[in-house]
Amino acid sequence: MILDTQLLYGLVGIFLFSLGLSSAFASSALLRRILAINVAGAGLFLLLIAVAYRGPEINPDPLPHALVLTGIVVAFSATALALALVKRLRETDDD
Amino acid sequence: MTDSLVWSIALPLSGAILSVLLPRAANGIGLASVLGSLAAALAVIWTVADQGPLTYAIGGWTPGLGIALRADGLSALLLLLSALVAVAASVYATAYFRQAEQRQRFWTLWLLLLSALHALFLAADLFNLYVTLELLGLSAAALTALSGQREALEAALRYLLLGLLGSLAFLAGVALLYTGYGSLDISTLTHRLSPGLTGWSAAALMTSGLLIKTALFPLHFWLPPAHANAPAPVSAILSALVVKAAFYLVLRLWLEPFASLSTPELVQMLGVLGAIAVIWGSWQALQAERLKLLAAYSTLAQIGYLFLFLPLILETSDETLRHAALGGLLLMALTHGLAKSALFLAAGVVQQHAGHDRIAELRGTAQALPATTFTLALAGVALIGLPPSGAFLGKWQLIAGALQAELWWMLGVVLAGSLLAAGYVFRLLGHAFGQARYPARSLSIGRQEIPALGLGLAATLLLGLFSAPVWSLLAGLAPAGGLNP
Amino acid sequence: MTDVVWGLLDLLLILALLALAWGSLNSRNLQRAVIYFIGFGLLLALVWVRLRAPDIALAEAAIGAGLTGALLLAALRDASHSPDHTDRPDRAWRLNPVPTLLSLGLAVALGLAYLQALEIADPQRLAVAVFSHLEQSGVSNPVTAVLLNFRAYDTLLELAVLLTALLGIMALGQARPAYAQAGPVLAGLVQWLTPLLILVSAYLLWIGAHAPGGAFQAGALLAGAGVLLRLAGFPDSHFPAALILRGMVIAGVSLFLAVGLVLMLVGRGFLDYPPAWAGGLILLIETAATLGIAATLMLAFLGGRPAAWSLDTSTTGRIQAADMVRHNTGDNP
Amino acid sequence: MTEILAALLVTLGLAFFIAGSIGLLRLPDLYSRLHALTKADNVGLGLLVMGLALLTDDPFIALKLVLIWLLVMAASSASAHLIAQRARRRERGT
Amino acid sequence: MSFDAWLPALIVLSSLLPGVLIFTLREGSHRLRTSLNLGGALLKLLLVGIMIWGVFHEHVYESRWSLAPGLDLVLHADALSVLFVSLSTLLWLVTTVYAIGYLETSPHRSRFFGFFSLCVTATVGLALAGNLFTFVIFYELLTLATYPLVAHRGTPEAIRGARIYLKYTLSGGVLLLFGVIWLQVLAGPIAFVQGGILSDLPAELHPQLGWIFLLMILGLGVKAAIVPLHGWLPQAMVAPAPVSALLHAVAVVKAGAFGIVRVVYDVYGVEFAAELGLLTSLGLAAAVTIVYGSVRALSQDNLKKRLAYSTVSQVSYIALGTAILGPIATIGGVVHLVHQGVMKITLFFAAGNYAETLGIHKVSEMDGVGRRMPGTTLAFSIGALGMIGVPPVAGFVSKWYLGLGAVEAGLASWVLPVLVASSLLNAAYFLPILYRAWFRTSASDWPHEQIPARRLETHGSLLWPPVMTALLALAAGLFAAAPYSPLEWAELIAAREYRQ
Repeated sequence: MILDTQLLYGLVGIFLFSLGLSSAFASSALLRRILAINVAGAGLFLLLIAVAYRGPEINPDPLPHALVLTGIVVAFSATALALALVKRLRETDDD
Repeated sequence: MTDSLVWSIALPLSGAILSVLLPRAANGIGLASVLGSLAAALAVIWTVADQGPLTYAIGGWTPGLGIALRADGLSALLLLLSALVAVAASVYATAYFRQAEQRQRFWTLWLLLLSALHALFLAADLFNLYVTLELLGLSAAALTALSGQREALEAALRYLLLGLLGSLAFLAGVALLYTGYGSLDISTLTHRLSPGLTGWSAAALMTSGLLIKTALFPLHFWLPPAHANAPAPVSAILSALVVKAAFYLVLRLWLEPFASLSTPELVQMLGVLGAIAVIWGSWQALQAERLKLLAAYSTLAQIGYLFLFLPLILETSDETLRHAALGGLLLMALTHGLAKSALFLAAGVVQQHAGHDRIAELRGTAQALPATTFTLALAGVALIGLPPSGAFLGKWQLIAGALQAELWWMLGVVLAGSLLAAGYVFRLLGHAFGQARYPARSLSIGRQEIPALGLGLAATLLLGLFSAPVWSLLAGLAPAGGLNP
Repeated sequence: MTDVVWGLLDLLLILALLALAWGSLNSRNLQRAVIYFIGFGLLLALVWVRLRAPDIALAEAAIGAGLTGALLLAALRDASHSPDHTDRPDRAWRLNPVPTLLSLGLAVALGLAYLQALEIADPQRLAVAVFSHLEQSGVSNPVTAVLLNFRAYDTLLELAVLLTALLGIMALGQARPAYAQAGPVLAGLVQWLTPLLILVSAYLLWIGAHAPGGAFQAGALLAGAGVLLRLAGFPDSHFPAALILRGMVIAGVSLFLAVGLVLMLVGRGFLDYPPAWAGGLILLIETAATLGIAATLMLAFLGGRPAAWSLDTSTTGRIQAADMVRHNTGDNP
Repeated sequence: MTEILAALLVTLGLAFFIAGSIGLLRLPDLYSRLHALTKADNVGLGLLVMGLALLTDDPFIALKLVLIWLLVMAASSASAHLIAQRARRRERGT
Repeated sequence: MSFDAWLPALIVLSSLLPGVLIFTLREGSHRLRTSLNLGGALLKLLLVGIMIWGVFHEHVYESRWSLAPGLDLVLHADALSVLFVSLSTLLWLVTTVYAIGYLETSPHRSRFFGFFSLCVTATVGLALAGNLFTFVIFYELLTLATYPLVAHRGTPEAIRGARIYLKYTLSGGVLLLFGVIWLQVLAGPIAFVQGGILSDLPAELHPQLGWIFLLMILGLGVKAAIVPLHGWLPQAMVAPAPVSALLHAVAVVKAGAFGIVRVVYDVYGVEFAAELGLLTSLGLAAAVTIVYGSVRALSQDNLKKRLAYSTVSQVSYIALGTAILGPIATIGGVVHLVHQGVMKITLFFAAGNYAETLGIHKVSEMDGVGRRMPGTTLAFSIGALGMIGVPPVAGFVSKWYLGLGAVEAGLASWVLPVLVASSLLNAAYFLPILYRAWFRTSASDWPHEQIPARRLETHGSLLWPPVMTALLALAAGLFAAAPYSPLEWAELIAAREYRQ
């Protein structure tokens, strides 16, 4: 059951990652691409947290948790910068 | 002396922090921290030459639980390259950015980028590498957008998003490796990794992520607009150092953790991609109408050369050949780093002086800017790979290795690549040498022209004539077949 | 019995997660896509709770769903202002099955690799090492121990990443004052909420040493308070003076680095806390980091330089004047 | 005894939630939807919180639960007000 | 490190350092530039004098500097290198004097003289190269240093000429490079040793050695202007006269010819090369070039172009002498390296004088120029007669030895006709010039007279260099048997080559 949970969520994570990655390559709209990258990142985080999970009784492996926390902050930073660039680009279009 | 590993990262980072706090003193803070990190890099290489590879366990925790910094000949040389180019580009930047606000923005981001580079070269932990890659990618994209022009913003955004995709692929590989092998430490993984689906998928993900970042054909399309539209000192750093950092990681990963996974077909494929990059990049550079675009396309070609070396290094059992080729590869990388930064810095001077960088309209440059024209020529010599540049020695090893390994197609690539490079370099010089009817007065902008000239001279003379230590630094690095028993 | 309940819960969570992800990637309407994405983030926080990662759940809710969502919504609002950038349906994606197939292929390949990785793995991985060194780390929350002690260097660089993003955003230009003054209802809510958020964030910071929480969650919450203030239209003239603002932005990374370097200079090694001091130092660093993260996240939300940041005082005056104009014409009921 | 009461309260709360959600899907216009959602959810959450508070021995946790309820009520009523205001303004065509 | 280990390096540095310094000078610092130029040239002459003496007494001069594992930069003095070094040093001095006069008023003199010094540095380094690796480095450096000289005027024609020059020489350089690396992969570092070092290689490598020889000769043949690789040479005459003089007489074409001599004698060994059957084709290519160049020269009205085609023809005498097995032909080929240099530089100086003084660029404008410029024309005549092979000028000596060598090697049947035909053609394109210059009456005024007739027909620094080199050409023929004469050195080289 532990393995199943790990497996299940891990596979979902991988699926989300693949989905996000391919639609990031496929879509042309900038905002959508940013969304897709975030979904892909979330998929990876899910994979890591699933790997860390060791059942309802045992404490999970804290290392991936720390990695994901770092990852979330990094992903936010990148998204914020990307969105600011998009915004600026629109402003130059308007001007 | 192992503290110098930390200092080479901490100094630029402190510089960045301080220049946020004290924006008016950014010039001084920036220069001081860049010089400090050069001193630290020199100390690192000195110690590595003296004592062999260095490891520094941060926080005193054993690598695996904690994070280690590591320097061997390979990373120490690239660290030194980066510190050297940094000093030149920094001195240049003090004169290039005339507006205080703009200068301050440059400094903070640039010092952050430099810390990322140094952290990347010294990293020994895969997740730590992911963080440095992101730091590098974000700061590079932000610097690309610095001019605020539409093209620059567009290029920066594309650069950022592709970089993110690359980092994500890298992180996916890291996650798989941690799942399967329970460690993030590179040398631990080198011992544990064995051929299998996990290893192969991780290697494929991480390598393709890095290939995007290093702009190997066909993942190169983001590079020319980014490098051609950034401010000159930024282009210099991006072309000379940032793409090289990603390549360094490819090399590091395949020399160490993935060594046991490499197959001749795979390595040959990378070599073939490199070959296409050489031809394609050089051809595009030959067609380029703008000087900075020429320089950017030439970077694509030069990255291709680095990948051409991989079959010689990763798929040979001959230790001498491997060592010679590794030295050649590094010499090519170092030469290109110095030469390309010199080229971009010189291009910046030309652009500021002429108001544009259209190659066909550069007549009279040699009269107005003799030192800069000379820099362009020196950089060109190094890009073609003519003696006495370091790239000549590198190319020599490449050809010799290809002959020894009987990879005949590689000879054709080097031949064509060299001639095309000569074509684009001398097309540029031909226009620059053209006599203007009313030449502008010869002028010199010391703080901009001298750093560029220094880099050009270092690429051609220093690396050409005093590069023997490169090979001794690389001795014993990653013996054939990886570290696996 | 419990297994079945858990299984059902898992299934429900996963289906909802996938549906929201699919929606946010494929919805014709960009606005809808963003809403789906925010929902996706919130659901993900539940998944983290399910997988016993409460630290991540807090961070995800605050940063992943909250702040990222706010940013995306703001971007949407800007997009709807310029007529040619309204939501364009992505026809290429709908008509083209290649990406779908590619993503399926990638997923299958990676899934198989993941199966193999689980098979060959030692399920303990580094957990044992973390738990066996937990006592020397100075804190009892293992995630905090990893973040601020064992892998403190990563966290230091992560703070640098955050700083880089902020500086990059600020380098792009002036922040444009964009939010109208709020009506009494919203203003009232925000006024009540802000002190509460500050309190909760302090609590999260303090509790992080031995329970879920810590600098990132606390900082994000604090930043959330700031974002709310901005959304409610409080003008940025409320920012502190430039030097203080700058000091706040760099607080976390600079204190962190300084502690590391001082330890090295006294002969211990970079970021090598003396075990007796570790708890105190970590709290110190986290406090500074909370402040820094809050300031950074909040400023990042502006999408440009606030007037208070600017070196040049003459432009400051002009921007503030523009602020005033905007407020006076603001559509207050 | 308390457990049964708690279960009852929670179930009732969930029922309100479901009713609110159905209302959100089925009601004809924005205002009635808002009405259904906020009213139902606030009562539903209140019942839920009451049920959960009964289950805990620690009064501090019970207090926290009530605090959450109050917060959600404040936030949802404020947002409902904002949404409605916005919609009205749009109708007026300003 | 002893002086002996430094001397070759010093000889190279004696033009490199002044060159680098000159780059940094302002246009106006005429005197400093001149003293750097002449000082460097004189110092180099002195050092070469010491070296000549030493090599004659079997001193070993070798500077070595490791660049990479297996790749050493080696500067080494042997009889052949000394011959070439002395030629370039002497002619550099003369050309410098000439160039100072010639470029008196033109812009960018610092740039010009800087590259000029680099060009000589490369040539000297080439001459002293102790192994193929070093040779290749200086060979490419020479290309780089001459490009700005050819492009110097910055006119569209100059840029175009320079571009064509580069296309040829860089392609040739790459071929040479490939050949050298291939050889080094087979046989390790290739030091120049008289008699060659490849004869020990196992027989199964011999076919590869043939291909390598082809690559290297193609690479060298570009600079040596062997047909059909000669196309750049007539284009490169757009360069200023001193550059043309240097290009044609010492630096570029000679580098190619010298390289061929090195490869045949000191890498393969002439006997081993003959054994592999490589010499016949080289000889035939040389013969074709000799005749072809002369025929093309006939129809050129532009004086410098006619001289350029003459160079195409004359330089291949060296290759021809190398391709004939036997010491006498060797002497003929090697000595022609010097003789052709001295004679051709005289001709280009004179051509430069005509252009600079009177604006004469074409043969058809030369009527009666002998009376207006007697000194220059006399020098020109000596050079031209030498080229034809009229005794006692130096050219006669070379041709004589070549002919004798061919007879000795049993190749008289085709070499002698080539020599005779070439000499007749030489006469056919040089004698009409002499006739016009001396015996036709001058036109009323010159195309573009820039320097009025005074006591001397032109500036002293323009007049004395051709006169000097003409006298040298005469002396080399008259005193061919004297000690230290070029012929004597050539005999020494041949003796050492065939010692085994």
